[in-house]
Amino acid sequence: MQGWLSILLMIGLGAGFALISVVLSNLLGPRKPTPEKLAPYECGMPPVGDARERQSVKFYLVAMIFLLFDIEVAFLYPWAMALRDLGWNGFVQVVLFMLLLLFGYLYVWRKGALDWGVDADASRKARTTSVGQKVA
Amino acid sequence: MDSTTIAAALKAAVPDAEVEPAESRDGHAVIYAPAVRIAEIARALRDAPELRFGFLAELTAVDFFPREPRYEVVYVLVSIERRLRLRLKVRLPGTDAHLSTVTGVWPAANWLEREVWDLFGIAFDGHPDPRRLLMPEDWDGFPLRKDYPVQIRMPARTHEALQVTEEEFRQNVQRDRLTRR
Amino acid sequence: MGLESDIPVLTTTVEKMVQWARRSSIWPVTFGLACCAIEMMAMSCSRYDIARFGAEVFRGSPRQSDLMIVAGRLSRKMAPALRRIYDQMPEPKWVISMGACASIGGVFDNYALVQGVDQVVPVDVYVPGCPPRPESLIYGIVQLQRKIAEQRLA
Amino acid sequence: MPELRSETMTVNMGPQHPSTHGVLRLVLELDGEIIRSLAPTIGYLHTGIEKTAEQKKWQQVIPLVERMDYLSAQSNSLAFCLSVERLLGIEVPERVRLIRILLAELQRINSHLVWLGTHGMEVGAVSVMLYCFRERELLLNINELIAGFRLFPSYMRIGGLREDLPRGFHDAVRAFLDRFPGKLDEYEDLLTKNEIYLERTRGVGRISKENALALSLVGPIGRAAGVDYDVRKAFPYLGYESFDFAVPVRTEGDVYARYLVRVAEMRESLKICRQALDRITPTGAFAIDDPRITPPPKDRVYTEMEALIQHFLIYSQGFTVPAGEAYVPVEGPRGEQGFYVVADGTNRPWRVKSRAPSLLACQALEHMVVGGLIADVIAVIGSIDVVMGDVDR
Repeated sequence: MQGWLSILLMIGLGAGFALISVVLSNLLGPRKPTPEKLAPYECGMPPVGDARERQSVKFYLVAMIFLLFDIEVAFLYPWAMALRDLGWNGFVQVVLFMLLLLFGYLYVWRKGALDWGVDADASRKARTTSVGQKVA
Repeated sequence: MDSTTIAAALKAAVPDAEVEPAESRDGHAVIYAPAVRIAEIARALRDAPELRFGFLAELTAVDFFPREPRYEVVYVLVSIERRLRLRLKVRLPGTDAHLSTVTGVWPAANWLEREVWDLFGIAFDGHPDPRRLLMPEDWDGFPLRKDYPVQIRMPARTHEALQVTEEEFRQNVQRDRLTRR
Repeated sequence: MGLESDIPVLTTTVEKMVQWARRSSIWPVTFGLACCAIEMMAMSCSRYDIARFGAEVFRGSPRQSDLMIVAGRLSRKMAPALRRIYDQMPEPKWVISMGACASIGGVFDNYALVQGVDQVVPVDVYVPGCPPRPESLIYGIVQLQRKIAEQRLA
Repeated sequence: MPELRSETMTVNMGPQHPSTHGVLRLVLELDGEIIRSLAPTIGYLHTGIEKTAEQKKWQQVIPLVERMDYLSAQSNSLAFCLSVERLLGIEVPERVRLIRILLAELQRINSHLVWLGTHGMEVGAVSVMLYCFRERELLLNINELIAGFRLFPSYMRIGGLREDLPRGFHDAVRAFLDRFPGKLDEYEDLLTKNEIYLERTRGVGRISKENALALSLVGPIGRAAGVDYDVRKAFPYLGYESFDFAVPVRTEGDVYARYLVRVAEMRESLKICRQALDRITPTGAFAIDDPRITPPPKDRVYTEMEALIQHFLIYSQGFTVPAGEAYVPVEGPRGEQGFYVVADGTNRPWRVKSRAPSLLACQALEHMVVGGLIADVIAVIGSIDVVMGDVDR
C-alpha cells in the first residue's frame, strides 16, 4: 500500500491544482461580456467568414499517426523504470514491440502520409492526373 | 549621355513623339514627354538597345497648384547596364488628369500608380487594380493636393460594424448557451 | 498587513493580495506601430530588461494580456482596429500611450493621424518622448503598477 | 471516384500580428496549409509625412525624414541633405563626407542587426535576437555620444553636421569595430549551418532575377536574386569610389540567400568603417562656412552683433533654396533610397517624395509566397526586411 500512497498524492496534487485554478477563476473572475469582446479575434479586423470550415483530411491523418507513436513512447517509460528486474525476456518483448511499430512507421512513410507541404502537393497532383485514375 | 542625346535616341525609336529635353540641376537627364504617348515611350525606353532603362526607381507626382498644367508625373528610370539615370516628366492639366498606365512595361508601377491616384487623384487608364493604396477605402478628397488642408478636424472613426448586427449576435450567444447545457 | 503575533504568518486583506498579484505580472499585448516599437523591443531585451518588473511576456493575442502599450503613431485607418483589440482584452486591462505621437499626435499634426489615442481608448499612463527611452517606458510601467496598487477591487 | 471539391479558407493576418513587422495586413487564401493567393493591404501607418514636410522649413524637415524609415535614420537624413545640397549647389568639406560615410555604414549595421534579431526570433532562434540587440546597444551608445539621442540623432544637417565630433568618438567606434567581427561570427555559428534554419529558409520565397528587376527590387533582396546594382558602386556619392569594398551578390534569390547577402554586407560595412575612421581627424571642419546656412559658433554669438543677427536669421527664417528639383540616390540598408525634392525658391520645400524600397518589397511579397506554406510567410516577411514607416510614409 505504501507505494500507492505517493502515486495517489501526485495525482491528487495534479488534479487538485488544475481543479482549483479552473474553479477559482470561474468564481472570482469578473465577467462582463460585450458583443465586441465576444466577437472572434481576427488580428483587429471584423471577422471574415466563420471558423467552422471544412478542414482537409490530412490534418486528421497526421493527428492519428502522432497519437500512435506517442503512446508507444508512453509505454517505454514504465518499462525503462523496471528494466533491471524484467531481465532479458522483458527486453526481448520490448524489442518485438518496437519492431512491430517500426514496420508500421515504414508503411506509413512509404504510403506518403508523412509528406507535407509543397512537394507533397505537387506529387499528389501528379499522381491523380485525371478524374479517379490513380497512377501507380 | 545627357538629356539631348537620350531625347534624340528616343525620337529615333518613337518617331512622331515630341520629346523635349530640359536642363537639370542635379546632373541627371530630364525629359518632358507628351501624356498621350506615354505607353510607347515607356516601352521604347525599356527595350531600345542603346537605352535599356529596365529599372523604374520611382514614380510620383507634383502638384503646382496655381500654375495651369497643374500636375507633373515623374518617372525616375535607371539603366543598370549603361549606368544612366533619367527623369521622364509628363505635364497634366488640372481638371480630369489621366494618364495611361505603364504596369505593362514595369510591373513595379502597379502600387506606385495606385499611390499617385490615392494621394493626387490622377487616374491611370488600364490599371489592373485602381483602388486607393494608403488612405481608407471610403476616404474622400486627395490629401497631397495643394488645396487640401493639412489638418482636418474630424473625430476618429473608431467603430467598424461587426460582421453580424448586435441582436443577431446576442441570439447566437443565447442559442450557443442553450445547446451547450 | 501586519506581523503582530509570533506565529510567522503575514496577514493582509484579499484586495491587497489580488492587486499585488495583478501588478506584479502585467502581460502587454504586442501593439508595436512605429518607431516606439523598436524602443519597446530594446526595453524587453537584455540591457533594459523589463523582466525585472514582470512584464516581459509580450502576448500575441489580446485574450491573454492585460496591458496595451500603444507604441507608435495611430493613423485614422488603424483606429477601428485599435478599438477592437482593446475591446477584446479581458477585464482588468490598462493602456499605456507610449510616445508623443500616441499621446497627442506628436510631430505630425496632419490629416492622417489620430491626434491622441485617448480619443479611441481610455489611457492610464502617458509616456512622453519621441521615442521615449526604454528607461522612461519602464518608469511608465512602474507608475502604472503604483496606480494598480491603489485601485479598489470594485 | 470524382475529384473531391476542396474549399479554400480565407485567413486574415491582420494589422496587429506579432510577426508582420509592424501594421501590415495580409488576407491569405489557404488550401490546407498551401497558400493559393495573398492580398496585402497597407496604409495602417500612413502618417502624411510628405504633407507635413511641405509646411516645415528646410532644416526642420530632417527630423521628419528620419522618422519615415525609422531603422535607417542616418541614411534618410543623409539622402535628404545630399538632395538639398545639390539644389543649393554647395559642396561640404572632405572631412564631413568621411564622417557621413562612417555614420551611414554604422546605420546599415544597426538596421541589419534589428533585421537579423527579429527574423531569427520569428524562425525560432530567440537567442539571436538577444545577442543582436546587445550589440546594437553599443551602436546606440555611439549615436548618443554624437547627438544625445539613440534612434534619431538628427546629427547630419544641410551643409554639414550639427557640431564637431565629441572627444571619445574615435575610441568608442574603434571599440565597436574591434568587438563586432567576433560577435558576427557567433551569430553565424548559430544560424548559417543550423540544420533547422536551413530547412526553414532554403528554397523558400524564391524570386528570379528578371522578376526582381521588373518589380524594382534592388538592395539586399535584388542582390540575393542576382541583380548586381549597388548605388555606392553604380553612382558613387560622398567619395565612395575611394574606398575598397565588395558588393556581395548571390543568385538563388531565396530567404537563405538574403540572409547571406545581409551578413556579408555587414562585414563589408565594417571594412568601410575602419578605412573611414583612419582618415577622419578628431577635430576639424564640420560644416560649410556659408553664413546663410551654417549658424555661427556660440561664443561669437554672445559677443558680436552680426553673429547674433545671422544666428537668429537662420533659426527663425531659415534659408531659401533656389527653384528646381533634385534626386540624389543613396544606398540605404533596404536598397536605393533617395528624396525627390522640388523647391520653389522660398524657405519651405514645395514637394518631398521619398523613394520607399520597402513598398516595392511589400508589393513583391505575393510573387514570393504563393504556392508556399503558411509558415513560410513568416520567414519571407522577415527576409524582405519591411519597415512599415517606410511603406506607408
